Amino acid sequence: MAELELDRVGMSYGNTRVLHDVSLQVPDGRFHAVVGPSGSGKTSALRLLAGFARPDAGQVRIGGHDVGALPPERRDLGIVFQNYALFPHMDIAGNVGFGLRMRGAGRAEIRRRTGEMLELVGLGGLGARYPDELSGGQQQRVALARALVIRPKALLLDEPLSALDRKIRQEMQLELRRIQREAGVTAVIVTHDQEEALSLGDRLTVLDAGRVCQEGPPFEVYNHPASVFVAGFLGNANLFAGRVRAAAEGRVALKDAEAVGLHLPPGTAEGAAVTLCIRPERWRLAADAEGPGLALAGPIRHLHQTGETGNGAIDTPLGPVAFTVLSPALGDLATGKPVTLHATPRDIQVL
Amino acid sequence: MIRSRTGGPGVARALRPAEWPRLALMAPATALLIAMVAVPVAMLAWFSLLSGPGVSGAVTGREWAVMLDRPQLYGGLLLRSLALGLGATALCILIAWPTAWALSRHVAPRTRSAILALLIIPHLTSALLLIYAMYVLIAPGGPMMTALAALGLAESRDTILFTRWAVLLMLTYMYLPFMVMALFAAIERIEPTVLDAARSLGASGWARFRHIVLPMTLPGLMTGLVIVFTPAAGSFLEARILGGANGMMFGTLIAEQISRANNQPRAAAMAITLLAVILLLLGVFRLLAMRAFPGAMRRPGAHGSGGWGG
Amino acid sequence: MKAPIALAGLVAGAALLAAPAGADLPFEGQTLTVLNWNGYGSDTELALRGFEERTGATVRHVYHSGGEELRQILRSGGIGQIDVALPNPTYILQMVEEGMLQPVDPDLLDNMSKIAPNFLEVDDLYSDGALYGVPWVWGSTGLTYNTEAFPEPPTSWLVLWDEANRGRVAFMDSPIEAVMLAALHLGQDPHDPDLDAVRSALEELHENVQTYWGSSDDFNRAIITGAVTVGNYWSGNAGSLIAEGHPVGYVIPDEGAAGWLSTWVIVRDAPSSDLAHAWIDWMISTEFQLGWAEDPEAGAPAPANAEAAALLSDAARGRVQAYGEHAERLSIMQSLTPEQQQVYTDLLAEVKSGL
Amino acid sequence: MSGVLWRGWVWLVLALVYLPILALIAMSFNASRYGTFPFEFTLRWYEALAENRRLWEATLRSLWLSLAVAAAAGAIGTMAAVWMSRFGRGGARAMQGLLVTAITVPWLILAIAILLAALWVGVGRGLVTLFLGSLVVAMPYAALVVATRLQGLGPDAGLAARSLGAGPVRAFLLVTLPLIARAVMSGVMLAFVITFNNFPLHFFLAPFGFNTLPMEIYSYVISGYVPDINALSAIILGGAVMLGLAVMGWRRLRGG
Repeated sequence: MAELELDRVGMSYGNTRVLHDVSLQVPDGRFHAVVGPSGSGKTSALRLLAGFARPDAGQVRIGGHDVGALPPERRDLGIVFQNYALFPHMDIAGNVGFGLRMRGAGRAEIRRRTGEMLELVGLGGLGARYPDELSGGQQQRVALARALVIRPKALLLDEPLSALDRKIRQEMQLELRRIQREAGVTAVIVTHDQEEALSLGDRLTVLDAGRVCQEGPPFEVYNHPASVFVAGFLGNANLFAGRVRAAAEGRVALKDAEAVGLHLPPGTAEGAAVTLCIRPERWRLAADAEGPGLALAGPIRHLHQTGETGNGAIDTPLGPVAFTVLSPALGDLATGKPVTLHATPRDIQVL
Repeated sequence: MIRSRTGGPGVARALRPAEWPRLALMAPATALLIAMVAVPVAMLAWFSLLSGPGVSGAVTGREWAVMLDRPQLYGGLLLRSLALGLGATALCILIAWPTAWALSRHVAPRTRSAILALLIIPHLTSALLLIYAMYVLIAPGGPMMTALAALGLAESRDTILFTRWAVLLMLTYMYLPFMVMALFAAIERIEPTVLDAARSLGASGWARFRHIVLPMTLPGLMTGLVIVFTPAAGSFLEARILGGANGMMFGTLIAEQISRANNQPRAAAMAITLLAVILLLLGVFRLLAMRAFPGAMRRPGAHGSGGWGG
Repeated sequence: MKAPIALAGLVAGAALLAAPAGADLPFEGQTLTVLNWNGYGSDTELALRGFEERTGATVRHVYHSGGEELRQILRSGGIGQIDVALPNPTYILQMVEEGMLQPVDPDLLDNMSKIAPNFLEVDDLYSDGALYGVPWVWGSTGLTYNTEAFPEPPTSWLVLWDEANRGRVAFMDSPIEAVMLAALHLGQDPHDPDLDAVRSALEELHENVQTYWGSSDDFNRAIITGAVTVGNYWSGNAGSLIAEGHPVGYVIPDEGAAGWLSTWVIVRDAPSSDLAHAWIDWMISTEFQLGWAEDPEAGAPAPANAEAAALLSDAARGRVQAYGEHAERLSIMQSLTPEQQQVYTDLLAEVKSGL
Repeated sequence: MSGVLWRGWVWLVLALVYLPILALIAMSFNASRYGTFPFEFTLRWYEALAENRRLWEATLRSLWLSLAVAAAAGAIGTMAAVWMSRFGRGGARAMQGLLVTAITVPWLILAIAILLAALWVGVGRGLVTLFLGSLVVAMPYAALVVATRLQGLGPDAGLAARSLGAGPVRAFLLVTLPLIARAVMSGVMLAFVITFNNFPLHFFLAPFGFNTLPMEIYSYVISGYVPDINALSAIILGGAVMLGLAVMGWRRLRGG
């Protein structure tokens, strides 16, 4: 077990700079998620940690040691690849035991530890099967077991769940979390799926265009996005452009609407352009506007139920506005019916 | 409709009218293969027992007796043919493997397809032209010997033409592109992340080759073995033209039995011996491969569409 | 300037077109199939065009690479397809026995009278009194050497066995020639040698052999480039090399050498027997024999046509090596029984294999 | 850095493969008839070749034999492949086994087996024997190429056409055949090339007088030759490479 660290690293492929001054710190035993759209540099960051790529600038440290010169085969990291990268010509036991074999472990030890690990990932007794005889979820577990059995200093996961069905994916997220805790291993997951990042990571780093946009605990990042990009990328957000009217009172003017009273960040200048961000689930359905905050009224444009929650949107002078309510509340609503959405200052982020 | 022919209990059924067109699809190919391959090859065994000349003599088994009587000649020639075939195959693998690897991993796709095409095109014209080109190249006083002589490395009148080395060189040259193709196809199928995975698990360069790349290209290697070793061990032209006094091969003698000695039964006996030994060796290689890498030679896709892995 | 040339061309073209119609060509549109070595006289432009002009028939060639193969081609389907062939007379009797040949009618050959009488005395040409083979050309298989490597002409076949010439010998890939040469070398009857002795002599020789040549080209290339310095080779072809100015010499060694005759035969069921006779008559004509022998690059052997032989230029006479004193030391090849042939063939194959 | 070494190796191998071919082309312009030096430029052998009816006739003979065999191999092979992929079931595996076995037997041995069988039947050498022999060697390649493509295709498209009301024949002609047309073409080309190149079969099965190009070259090489064979070989090898490059260039132009 060790802590992982990227210290102000930069990296290029040819003339294309894919990482700028990226720093990342994963304390011992923690689960860290790196999230970003494709091309954001998240996979490059993982390849730097793994040793498949070298930084042009900055340092990569594992357990406090600079590992820049260490090839991947000597970094003692477990890696789970997006397509699992199982060895098709080896049975499951052979796949899982491979790392131990490379470390010169004895036959009996390999068998014992392989068996234990397969039990841990819930594949006991399938050791003699071949990868192409397993389902996607099972292959995923094999990949995980193979990476963990060598007791790596850290576990790196590259979009490990992207090839799975939605239902299995959710199941596997819980499994991943459980197994990581039980193994007590430091882990970094790279993903473009915000939900996955939010549910798995102890902490979260959002990358865009090779730069770190925001870093922090999932709750914090989700609720207090530092930029329009982060707000839009992590979950849904209604964004409204506005201008600060009375900084002392925290009033912001929106287009064609009344000024709204808000908690503005200290030091906001009078007349500055700001963006207000309101998550759909932060709206309350109200009969009429009351109290401070923002109220928007309009007819319901569309509605649909996704399970325990329902999503909808209303038409307002500011454009369509999305909201989310719990399913029971949907009973009172119908397309075309006018409603008012209300958000208190606490529900509104100023960017 | 298409699925109507589910086998049912094994009762002898009369062919329904709808099945005739289907049988008509496979009938020409089947008839051809049976009439022109299965039957003639099987009949070789019968012909080999007759007493020549021709194929209408009495059954005596004389030619087998003659061959067994001279194990030094027939066994020796057979061994030489196999050794030349195996040597050429080994050289092909040694040269083709890095070539296929480099093409797959270090050459841009466009250049790659051009190089592959350039490699194979001359070999699709006529084997005889290539043998002849090699003859011109290595002939005494020819371009290669003159160049070597100019460098002071040899005398221009010396040459490997008319030696076994010339035959080995030619066989290697003849089949190299086909081995490159077979190995390239196999190497292309190895996903780069599989090698990354092996690396991350601690496999060094050699270990990655030994445990991942080699077994994963094994099916391609076996294909290459069939398409190189079989014709190389069964060749006669290369030896006839380039081999000279010492290059005679088993195939050369088979051909001479027909074209010179008028001894068809002995040609049949020799042909069937060669075929049997080649098939036996291929079987042994396959067995060894399966022993060494049990998973590598599985038919792919036990859960999938099932394959006629080519 | 241009008009007259075009006109002349037109006239010439018209004449060409008119000629076949005007001339009364007896075999217009027919095809004759000839079985011969590649490049052995009958497929020269002279032979083909001359025959076409005379008969209107076109000629097709099938090639073989030795007497055994020639008969093999006839056995496996050549009969009925091939009209004429050119075997060594040693094969004729056996071919008659196998029913491969039909007699030649000498009355249909105008040029028969010009053939030197001694060639018509060869027994192997006749079966039951009927003529089967028509002598065409003759020659010897003597010792051919590189004059730079041998300033003094060697006089004995022993030179082939000399250890100094290891890897420098080109030996003919022909069972009967091999056996006869070894017998001459051993001082035995070339027509009935002790085969065990012959075998060990050839096995010993094998150590020195660089290549068993199968074609004149094999030999030419090898001796010109210096890859070999000595070997047994046909007189006519050796003569061509000498005439071209290559450092090559040709001798009939003291032990003697194999002499051979090439004879035309007509294959049984020849598609056109008359055309076949016409062909042979053309082949033995003075015009063709002289034309072939005078072509410096053709490598022609000595003509059997006495008139042609008498008309040869000195240069041509030197090329074809048709000297009287040579003939005296030649052992003309004789017929072999099928058993002998099988034994000879196996014997050489075994020697060649080096095992 | 190591990438440079790998690429260097590829170019080296390519150069070595072309060494004999370039030597042959160079020597086709050399005056010496025994391929010796000093080099003296001449076009004499090309002139001789232009007048060499035998070689041109043999080339034409080879071309039409190969074309006929390739067409038949394409048709029969495609039929077999379709049968294997749609109706074969257990039979498909047996058929595939037969096809692969036919490919595995060395040509020399197959040629001799066919010749002896033909002699035994009483047919012997002949155009029919040659045609059928060439066909049985070439057909499996065509069948396997098409079968591989059909396997990759799956039955969906054909079934979709059937569900839209096309009969089995129309479904095949209108939907499946266009989809596999390229594979069929590749199969036909492969069959052509294999037939053109199959010297052992020609040598033992062709009727006398029917000399294919490989047979002519063989007889030139074996029984004394004139260097115009250099010229012909240079034209064929050079032409094949040019043609290949032209096809690739055209594809590239069309593709991008």
